[in-house]
Amino acid sequence: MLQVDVSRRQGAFLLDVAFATEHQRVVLFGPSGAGKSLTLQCLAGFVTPDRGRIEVDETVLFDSARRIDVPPWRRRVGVVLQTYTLLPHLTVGANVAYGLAPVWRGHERVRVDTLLAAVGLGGYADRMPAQLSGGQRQRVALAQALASDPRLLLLDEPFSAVDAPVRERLRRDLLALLDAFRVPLVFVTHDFGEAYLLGQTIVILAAGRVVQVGSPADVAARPRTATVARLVGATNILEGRVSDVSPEGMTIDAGVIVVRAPGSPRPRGDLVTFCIRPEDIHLTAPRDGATPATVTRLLPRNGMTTVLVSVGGLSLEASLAGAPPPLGSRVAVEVTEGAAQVLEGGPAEGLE
Amino acid sequence: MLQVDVSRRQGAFLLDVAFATEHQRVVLFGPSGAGKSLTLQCLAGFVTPDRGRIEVDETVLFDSARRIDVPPWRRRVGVVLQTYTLLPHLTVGANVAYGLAPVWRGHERVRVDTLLAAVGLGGYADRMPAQLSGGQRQRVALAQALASDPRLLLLDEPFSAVDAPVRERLRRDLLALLDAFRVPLVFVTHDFGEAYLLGQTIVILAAGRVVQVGSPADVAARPRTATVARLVGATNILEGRVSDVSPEGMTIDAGVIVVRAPGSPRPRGDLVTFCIRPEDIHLTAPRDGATPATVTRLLPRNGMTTVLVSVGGLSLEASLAGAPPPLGSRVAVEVTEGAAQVLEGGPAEGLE
Amino acid sequence: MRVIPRRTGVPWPLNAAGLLLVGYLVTPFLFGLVGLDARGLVAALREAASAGAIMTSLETATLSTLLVIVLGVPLAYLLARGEFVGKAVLGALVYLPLVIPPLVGGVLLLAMYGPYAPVGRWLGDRGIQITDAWPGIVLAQMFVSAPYLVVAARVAFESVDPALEQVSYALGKPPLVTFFRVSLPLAWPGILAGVPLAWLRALGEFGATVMVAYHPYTLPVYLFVRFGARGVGAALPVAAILLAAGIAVLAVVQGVLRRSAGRIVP
Amino acid sequence: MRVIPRRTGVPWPLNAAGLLLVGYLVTPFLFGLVGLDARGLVAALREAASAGAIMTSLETATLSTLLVIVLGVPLAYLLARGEFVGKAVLGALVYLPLVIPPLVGGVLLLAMYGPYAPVGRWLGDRGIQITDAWPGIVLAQMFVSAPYLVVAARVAFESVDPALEQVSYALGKPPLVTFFRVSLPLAWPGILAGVPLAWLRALGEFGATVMVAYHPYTLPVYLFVRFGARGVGAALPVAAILLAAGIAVLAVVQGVLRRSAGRIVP
Repeated sequence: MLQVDVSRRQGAFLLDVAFATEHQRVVLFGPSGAGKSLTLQCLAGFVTPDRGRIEVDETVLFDSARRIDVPPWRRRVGVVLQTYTLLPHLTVGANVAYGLAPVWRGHERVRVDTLLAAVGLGGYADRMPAQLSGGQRQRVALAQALASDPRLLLLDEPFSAVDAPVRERLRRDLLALLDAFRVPLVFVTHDFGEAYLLGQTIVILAAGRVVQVGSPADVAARPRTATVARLVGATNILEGRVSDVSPEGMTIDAGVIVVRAPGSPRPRGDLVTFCIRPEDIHLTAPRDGATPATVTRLLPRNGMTTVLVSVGGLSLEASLAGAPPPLGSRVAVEVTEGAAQVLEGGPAEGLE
Repeated sequence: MLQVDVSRRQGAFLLDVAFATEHQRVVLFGPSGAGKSLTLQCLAGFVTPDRGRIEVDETVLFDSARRIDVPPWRRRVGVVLQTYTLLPHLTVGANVAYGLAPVWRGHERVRVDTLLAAVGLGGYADRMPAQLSGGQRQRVALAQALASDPRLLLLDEPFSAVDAPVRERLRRDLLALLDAFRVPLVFVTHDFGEAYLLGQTIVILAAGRVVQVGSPADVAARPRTATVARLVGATNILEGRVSDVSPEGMTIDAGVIVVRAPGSPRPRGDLVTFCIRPEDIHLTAPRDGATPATVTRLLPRNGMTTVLVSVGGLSLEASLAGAPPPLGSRVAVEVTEGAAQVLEGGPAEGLE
Repeated sequence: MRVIPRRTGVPWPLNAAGLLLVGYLVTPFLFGLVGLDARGLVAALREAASAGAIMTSLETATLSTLLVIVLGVPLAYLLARGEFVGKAVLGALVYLPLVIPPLVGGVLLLAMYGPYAPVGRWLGDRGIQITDAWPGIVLAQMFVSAPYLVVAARVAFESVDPALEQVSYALGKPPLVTFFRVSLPLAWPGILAGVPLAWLRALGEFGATVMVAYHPYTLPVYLFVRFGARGVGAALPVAAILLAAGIAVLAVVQGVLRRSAGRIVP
Repeated sequence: MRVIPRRTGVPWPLNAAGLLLVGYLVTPFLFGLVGLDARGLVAALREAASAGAIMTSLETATLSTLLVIVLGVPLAYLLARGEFVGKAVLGALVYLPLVIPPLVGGVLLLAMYGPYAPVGRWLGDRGIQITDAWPGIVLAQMFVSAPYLVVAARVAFESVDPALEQVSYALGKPPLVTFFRVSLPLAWPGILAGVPLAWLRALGEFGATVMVAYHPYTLPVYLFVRFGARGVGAALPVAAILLAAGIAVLAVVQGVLRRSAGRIVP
């Protein structure tokens, strides 16, 4: 159980983040400059919030009202950062032993070996950190953090300096490690794939504030604002007027295209912003009654193609698994029934 | 037309890279430390190879045999790097004007405005670089590079410091810009998605050497080594013995699983390493004759799930679009006919 | 001064030891201030010898600083960006005047430029007097102050991202153009921070000057002479001038560094 | 020394100006070397006064350096990591002895510790003599050499990644433990590089010492006395000792810096 409510002014930047969750794996996700790392630093006690409250599993770590501020060396949190933070003057084994909780006194060697084996570096105790690859260093850093028997593991983009194939393996091994050591996790990332994989709860931050909290599938399918929609890959963001409202949802007329959206109805005639995921835009052979479009650009991906089409003056993005239509060809656009998602705020929000 | 053949010893690192291509967009792709940036620096003339030859469109930029080494300021190459390199003491307009080719003398203002408009920053000439976001700075850097009328554009991970949604837009705008200015590109990246999108030719480097050259679809479907297979996402890398050879390909027996691979036959009884993409592993209900497996882990992605299954002692990775089977359930594994790709070298190559 | 111990992570035993040293370094200034009387200061400044020493010091220190800038900035760039055999040795040679006492510098300069030394005699035969004249003062001041400027400028050039120079090359600008349009403007705030330090070192130079050019009096030599003849009380007013110059330069340098830091950080 | 002009991007006019300055700084050393004769050097070192000055200098410089380390390292850590109101002022105060001529430092120390000054008289009444005794020498040497150690140690502490200290806190180690097990070991090579510099500055200290403690002779004072009485030729052997110490320290420091750089870079 994690309850966070912190605010802090840092120069011109204002952090004001509040969320609570029962889940064991929480991901703080958002663009750079959103305040993710600062929130994590508040949790670790490296930064003191101006005001607020932090509670982990019934233990209050910070409460400005009750003047509680547990210093970082008594919070029992494990921290792994993006920059490699192993102590460069100690061996791998000594690094892990450095953080060992007092209960292991007398059994240091055994515990260190257990922890190193758990992160897949059984025989590495006598190496120096400089002799390890980036991925190996982060594994040792995980073992070091676990050595202190933390009540909470705080990871700040720990894998982002590591190459992609290694990063993928580190993520999976982290999940296994959390299961084995039964320690809750707060993980900071700007990579939605990573957030989706690791989070049970995703807390989306932007400009110092929480913009959405939910499960991975939930925030991917139902982004609340255009900022979130862009972050989770719902890249078609359009404006239209509500032309019809029914119990099942509403119909939105975006001029060249008419779509149906579920839930939270707005009054007829309202101008609304909505998004559609590229997977929900289908391209078929042109025919009467369907919305005609022209293929303007093909963007190949590994196993998929993103097709940009022009519909009237509008540019839409469709994601296709099979062979794409040729560049410049005429196609018809169809949208998956109910795939449009109405957003709060305008379509330009979060654009630079 | 680009011909590169350079080698250089840099401390313990040996760069020895050779490739030639007729394509206009070349991507140098590989893990960090592969020598991508060093190759680019050789092309730009910032680093002098110990030996070799560089030719761009009939112009020799470097030839150790003929003692030709055109200095960087006469190579007419445009360079954009990952770190923001706009001149911080000049306005955006002055930055673009700084690199303007002599032919534009007398028309500086018009040309600068044209270039800034081309990168979507029409009204920004009087801003200072520090006032721009990361994405905007790289747009200006592109305009600055194009201002010198380069014969070749050299981009070294220009978008990797930028947030994902902005990065995606920058990539697309780059493609449009290349079409408009008709300038060839050499692009360095460690992101296979980016390489796939931007490259007509992908040159894959590892440990200072070229390990594979081909079109994006080609290297994704037919990786030559285990290193490449991991980089392009063909993550199931197995060993087996050739049990049958026919004109259409060969049959490989990996113990718990038997697959068929096309082309380059090896003699019967040979021990070979091969890879299978996760999309080519299909999970069905268990039935007689099919290979039985157990679901050991579900790794959700946005719209997909990666399912890890255990077959005998082997762990395989399948990528599924629909609802995944429950954790721990028994399934049958099928491999797409001919999807196995035989690799050179052993399965552990490139692992850290 | 409110020390917030926990957040800073500086434990109190360390604070105590550190503040003890600060106390030792600062209290002499307070006692000097107490010992100084305003009328004595004005009277001392009115003396013709004081005015002459002040003028001599200002002129020679400014001239030697200008010479050091013109020659030292290129040397700093060479040390920051050059790649050549013996660069480490060259860099160490520049530090030499910093690691020897100024007195030793004075002896060495006399061994070269003194009236009976090879170069000094050759110049003297041609009517150019070095010792006990302003050329000697300037030579002594340059010898001790040049390393300050070179070190500051070298750091300033080294903190310019080499990628900016590379991009300038790629844009068709050869090294000399790139130096004047990219490297020098970007390093300028850091070089500027070194200029007052070099000037101050030249202004305060005593050990080498007292050997090479006892006359005409510079301020430090004059201070020494007054102290020898009339004691601490008479020396304090002259010391106050040099102290004021030191504090002014320190304030300027800290200000420049802060402003330039503000400019560099986006 | 082979200068490769194009790759370095240092154009020849800059090289020429820079090498001119190096030439100016280095030639006096060559002339000093030529002027020195080996027999004179041995004879000078054999004199009892020389041996006494050498011993006095070695003892006092070593003592003052030890005191400066014990107090200066904590101060440097406070300046590197502390967050408190007035930190910039505190940092500037530490620089003060660097920006005033040592002569002025001597006047200030006399104004505080002199036989007729408040603190000096109070101590003298209790039988503790500061001026013209080794406590005065040590006080003068500490005053001028402390900033060197503090600046070097501050830079060394600042170059320790604060994230390492944060991770140590998170692992349950309070600030004092973290200081001794993380910050100090990692900053140690940089601090070590500052120690010989501070020692050398103490060894070569003249301006403040000549005022506070003319006796017993330290090497620089002895050099000055010999020069005054017997000219450049007699001063050269003593200068050579100080010069040799300077060159040795410079070589050690450059070596330490290079080794520590090698340790930090993976």
